[in-house]
Amino acid sequence: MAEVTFLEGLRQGLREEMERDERVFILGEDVGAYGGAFKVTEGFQKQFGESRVIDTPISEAAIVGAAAGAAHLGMRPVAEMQFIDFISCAYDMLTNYVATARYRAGLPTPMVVRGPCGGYVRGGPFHSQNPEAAFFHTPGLKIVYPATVRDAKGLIKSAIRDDDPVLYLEHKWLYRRIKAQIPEGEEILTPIGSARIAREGKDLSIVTYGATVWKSLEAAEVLEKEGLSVEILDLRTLLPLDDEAILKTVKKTNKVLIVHEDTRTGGLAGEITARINEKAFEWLDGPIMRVTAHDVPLPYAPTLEDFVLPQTDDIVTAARWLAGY
Amino acid sequence: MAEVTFLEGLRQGLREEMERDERVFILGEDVGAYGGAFKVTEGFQKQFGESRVIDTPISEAAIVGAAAGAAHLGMRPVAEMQFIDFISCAYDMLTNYVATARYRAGLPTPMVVRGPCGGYVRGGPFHSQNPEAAFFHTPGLKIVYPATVRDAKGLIKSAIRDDDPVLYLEHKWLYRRIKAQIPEGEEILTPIGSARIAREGKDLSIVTYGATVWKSLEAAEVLEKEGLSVEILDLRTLLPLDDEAILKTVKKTNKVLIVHEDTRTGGLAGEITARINEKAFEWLDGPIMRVTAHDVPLPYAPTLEDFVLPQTDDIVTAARWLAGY
Amino acid sequence: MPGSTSASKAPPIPAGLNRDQLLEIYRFLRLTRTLEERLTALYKQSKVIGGLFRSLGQEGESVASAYALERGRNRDFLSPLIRNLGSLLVMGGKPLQILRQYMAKDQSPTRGRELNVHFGDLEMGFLGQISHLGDMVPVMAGITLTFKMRREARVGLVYIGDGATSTGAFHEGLNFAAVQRCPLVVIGEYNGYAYSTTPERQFAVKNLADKAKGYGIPAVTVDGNDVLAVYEATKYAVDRSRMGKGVHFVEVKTFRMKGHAEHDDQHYVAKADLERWAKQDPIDRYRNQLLTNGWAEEQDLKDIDNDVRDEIDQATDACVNEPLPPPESALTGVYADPPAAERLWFRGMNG
Amino acid sequence: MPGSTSASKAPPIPAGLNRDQLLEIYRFLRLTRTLEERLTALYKQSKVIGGLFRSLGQEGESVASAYALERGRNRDFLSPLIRNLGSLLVMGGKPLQILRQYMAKDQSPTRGRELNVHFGDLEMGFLGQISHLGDMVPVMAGITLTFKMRREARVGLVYIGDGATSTGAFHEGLNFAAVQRCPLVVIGEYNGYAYSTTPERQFAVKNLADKAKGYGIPAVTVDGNDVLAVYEATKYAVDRSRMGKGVHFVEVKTFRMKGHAEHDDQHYVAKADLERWAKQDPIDRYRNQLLTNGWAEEQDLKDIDNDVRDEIDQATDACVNEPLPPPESALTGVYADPPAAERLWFRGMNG
Ligand SMILES: Cc1ncc(C[n+]2csc(CCOP(=O)(O)OP(=O)(O)O)c2C)c(N)n1
Ligand SMILES: Cc1ncc(C[n+]2csc(CCOP(=O)(O)OP(=O)(O)O)c2C)c(N)n1
Ligand SMILES: [Mg+2]
Ligand SMILES: [Mg+2]
Repeated sequence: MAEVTFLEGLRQGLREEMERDERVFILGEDVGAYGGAFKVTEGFQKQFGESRVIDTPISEAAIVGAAAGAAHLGMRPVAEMQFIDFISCAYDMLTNYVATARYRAGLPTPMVVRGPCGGYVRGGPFHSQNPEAAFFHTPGLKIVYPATVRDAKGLIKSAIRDDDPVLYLEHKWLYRRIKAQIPEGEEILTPIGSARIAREGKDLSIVTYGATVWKSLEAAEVLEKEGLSVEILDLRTLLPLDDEAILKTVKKTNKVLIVHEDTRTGGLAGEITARINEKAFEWLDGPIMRVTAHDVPLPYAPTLEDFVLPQTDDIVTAARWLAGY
Repeated sequence: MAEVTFLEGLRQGLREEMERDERVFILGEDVGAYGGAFKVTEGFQKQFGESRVIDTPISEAAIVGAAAGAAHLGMRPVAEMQFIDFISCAYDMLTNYVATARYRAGLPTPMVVRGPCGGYVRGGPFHSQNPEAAFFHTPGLKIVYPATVRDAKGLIKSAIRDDDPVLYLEHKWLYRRIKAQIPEGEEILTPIGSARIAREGKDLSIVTYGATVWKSLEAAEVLEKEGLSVEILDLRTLLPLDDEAILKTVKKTNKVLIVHEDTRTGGLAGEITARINEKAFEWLDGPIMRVTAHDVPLPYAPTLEDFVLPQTDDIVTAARWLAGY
Repeated sequence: MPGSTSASKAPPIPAGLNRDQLLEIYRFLRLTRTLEERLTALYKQSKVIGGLFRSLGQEGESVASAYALERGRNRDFLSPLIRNLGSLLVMGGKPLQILRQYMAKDQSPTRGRELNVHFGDLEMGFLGQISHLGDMVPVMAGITLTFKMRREARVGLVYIGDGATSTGAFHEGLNFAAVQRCPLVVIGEYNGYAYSTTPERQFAVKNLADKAKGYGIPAVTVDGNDVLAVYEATKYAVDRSRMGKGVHFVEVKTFRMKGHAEHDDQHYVAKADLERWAKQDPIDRYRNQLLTNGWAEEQDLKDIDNDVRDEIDQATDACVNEPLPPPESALTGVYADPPAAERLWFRGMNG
Repeated sequence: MPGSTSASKAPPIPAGLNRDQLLEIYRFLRLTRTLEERLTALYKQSKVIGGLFRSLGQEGESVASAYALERGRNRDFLSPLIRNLGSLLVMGGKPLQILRQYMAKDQSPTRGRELNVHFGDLEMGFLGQISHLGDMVPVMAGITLTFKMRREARVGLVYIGDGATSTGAFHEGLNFAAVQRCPLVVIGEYNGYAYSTTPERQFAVKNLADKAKGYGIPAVTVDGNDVLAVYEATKYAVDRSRMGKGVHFVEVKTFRMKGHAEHDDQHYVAKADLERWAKQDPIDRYRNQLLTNGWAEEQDLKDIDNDVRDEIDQATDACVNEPLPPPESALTGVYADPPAAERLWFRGMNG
């Protein structure tokens, strides 16, 4: 059983679904001949042909809109945004057309929009974004955000099989940094809408997703040595949120730290805080606290990016404070 | 001192700023010859000429982008979205170009984007939207949302004078429904970033903005008769939030109901809850609760719209429950 | 009988149409106008919820362009705009559906969720627009790309207003379809206005057809109030696209005879223009054409007019008193799974 | 001295240029290439943070088009793309600024916040792009609309890649500028690729100039590797726009001689194309032109080459060891007021 990277897990999932179901096709900028800016679809055009791996013009709105049209007719398009930052050019198409299609007109729109997101890579303000908050506010859309190799594979497969539009966010910092063994033959289908306990603990819960799952795990190691037992919940699906899993860990540890890479104001931590507050107010032994990026566009210089984004030390500091509350 | 409508207050503010400062100009679809879909700029082209009241093509991205270019050179553009729902077509331009301009390149971008928003008017899914949550997550942008005639005037004037880009949201349900007297000669400049106590109370606080300020006031009347004294905070500015005013009312009544017309998941109530929770946890005598729209696209039929949107009765019900907590 | 005898004396019918088809087209034209007149009456009685958008003067191009498609289950496909009520009827949309949509009835195709012609039927081959102009062009690019991928000999048709050609979505969608050589026909509706905005303030070209040059697709401009001319031009484009020759642009020159919507008194439109174009009414012109060429008798058309009125009377009676959707139905169908959105905590608590 | 004598025997210099200007142009060409070569060296030493984008083969069109503008404080204005380093230098950008940008130094124009050529100077008249392609076209429409509103005889110039013409922003911005008759010149860079995508997969027209027809603006196509031809075509367009005649489109046919960025080995590019275009190198061609026409002496050019090398050596030495920005500086300048963003609670708590 070979070790594969996060990126390879995603690639395997895509390939398996394309082999399984001929309705699945890929469209995006440079996904064909070049195999995608990060090589996620390398070799796909050779294997599946030009009509199933389509190099498009630089037209994010058209890519998403065309995917929607195909999906209405029963196809299963997977649209790549070269960097997820450019999804902002398809914001109208995704939120107004795609997400509402089933509700307003009973139109099935099974499609996936995926792309590399996230910082810690010196990408500057337009190659590092985390767009989840902008789409989290969109009934009709689902959002998944894998943190592990297994979920990278399992969630792309489930997203493609889902009957509704799914935004699949892949953190480029994880692409080649995270490796794991995944069984060859196994059909991995991570259920959409269910979180995962990334680490068991009893004193304090960290609710997080994406790259900060790994930073939280590092922090937990440090805190363990200090005798603090931290539980880590990896949300995996952001929309719909797994309220049950969130409330379960809250009721277990009674203290919650929400960690995300996205900026604080308007980030997902707000909604999660509100839900815990509404449904488990009596269970809280301390305020629900947030460790997030600072409220600025993400700068490019390493010193600045490192300051703006949440780091392992920040999680350690915040957890210590909350534990002592 | 004559009674004027919310819309007339806005119009007065716009006209006064254009008369005061020749750098101010208006651009948008049908704002000139027609005076705007809701007649906000009626008569402006006659008074100020075609070069200061510009009818544009149907190109929201170009309208916002062109406004930004003009603002860089010291102009004070006011861009109208015919309905705020169409701002989604300028999402990239506003969030990536306009909002980051000062931070990334020191570019001053003093401009206003304004337009009619909100429901309760049988407008259906694409003529009723509340876009604040989508832009609330954008450092560099400011968002104001007046509820009174006085603030309709005072906030448009302050927005035009602000040195940064401001999104000015005007609820079309208030346009002609709300009337008040505003002194002729007075220079009204509502400060951006400061909330307003819409009603004094001691038992429970309602934090809200826009049309639901009025529904909350109705609810407070009902509750008053039951001996429940409700304080209502009208946020007026959504970005940046007036944390001080929010914490003040929380510490006064120790119970908070957040009311907004926008859908629940990802709506502003989440962020407000998180801030109160972080900064006034010990002051809470009950969970922070939310009264919001249901998580669906806004349907068109009166029976459906009325069900989806928060109504005065809902606020009464929720307040009673929280008071009894 | 008179019909046939006169037909025998008559000049040949153009565009490969036969007499029954000519009458069918007339029926759709009349149906469109009569239905809109009925809607106007209902609007005045405030039975219509929200705005009312008329296609007066544009029924010809709508009906004729749609009529050039192959209709029926899983055949050709189109996406109509607010002023393409006629196209929608041609594709199989029913007056009863339209009336229910405008009155937001529970029985309406969207169960009261969306307005007017914003509904579709994937099998019958029409897709409701959303309000955001231009967005249907990329979507129809995807529909027709699918036809091509599946090697189905089907064609898609999408309408775009003179004003909406200024949107980024129109550009991206049309360019995408042109590069992919999708079987897509685009009908550009030059009707003189975008709300109150004239073409001179909308673009710097004279004809919408000029814009096609930037996409490497053929284009033609026709008199949009000449029913048979529009049919012929569209039929040519449709056949060509069906043969795998890619996108084709058809510009129809017409005029919006009413305001943007009923609330708009169009004070900004010159009386003279309205009068000039009134003489060019597409239905009157078509009617005369049928009679003077002897392709139809006065009586044939009268009969159709009466049929249509009856149909719309019946449709109106059938639905005008129908109930609106039940409130709770608002929560269903956001996703396939979960089947319903959460009912919020403050509802149904006995306050 | 030899310079002048040879110049006297020489054929007249075209496009109203004089000998000093020819040499100044040469200097900018050399400066661009030498600076990029230096950046490549620094990139290999991983002193450059993030990617490196080369304009090899496109220095000619960049420098020549920018050179057609009136330069100096509050004169003409341009917005360069990633491959318009040369244009930026012509407008007064300094190698020291570029080097600092690429190395994210505290002293860089954006204080380490933005990458490479993503910076501007409103007074000198250049505006940094953002990554989102096409977005600078609407912004430059607004810049030039302002010139027009203020009756200033100033012109704006914006670049657009062959690939970026597919964006909605390009369409909306260009159409807006065309309708408003803004004094804007658009340089369309046909360099054969958009990352790995060829023009055939990007649009269905042969030339970018064909796209101008859809906007009602004049367009011309020139050999992008012929420095004087690009200068002449752009100068004509700039003069015309300055006279109030509106938008003008200039297409330059050129070739991207390196990958999309340094990481890209451009395996998808045919060797033959690279070899053919290598022979068309704009700097070599211009150099020969100067010498064979006797507009310059070998020695003049050698002197410039050496000057340039010295300038870049000095600039490199001056900044290569400069510090990166202090971390806390990340919080300032999101708004004019408040002056700084909140430092979050978990920072500087003694953990
Ligand atoms: C993206 C977008 N911006 C603005 C509007 C508001 N709007 C609705 S119809 C209309 C005018 C449309 O004109 P045109 O495309 O010529 O169609 P016509 O009404 O003439 O049939 C406008 C501006 C919209 N629906 N979508
Ligand atoms: C809206 C948007 N989509 C995608 C990208 C990613 N991207 C960066 S450069 C590039 C290719 C640009 O090609 P072209 O416009 O021809 O410019 P060139 O690189 O050839 O100079 C792409 C797709 C982007 N920057 N912006
Ligand atoms: Mg029109
Ligand atoms: Mg290119």
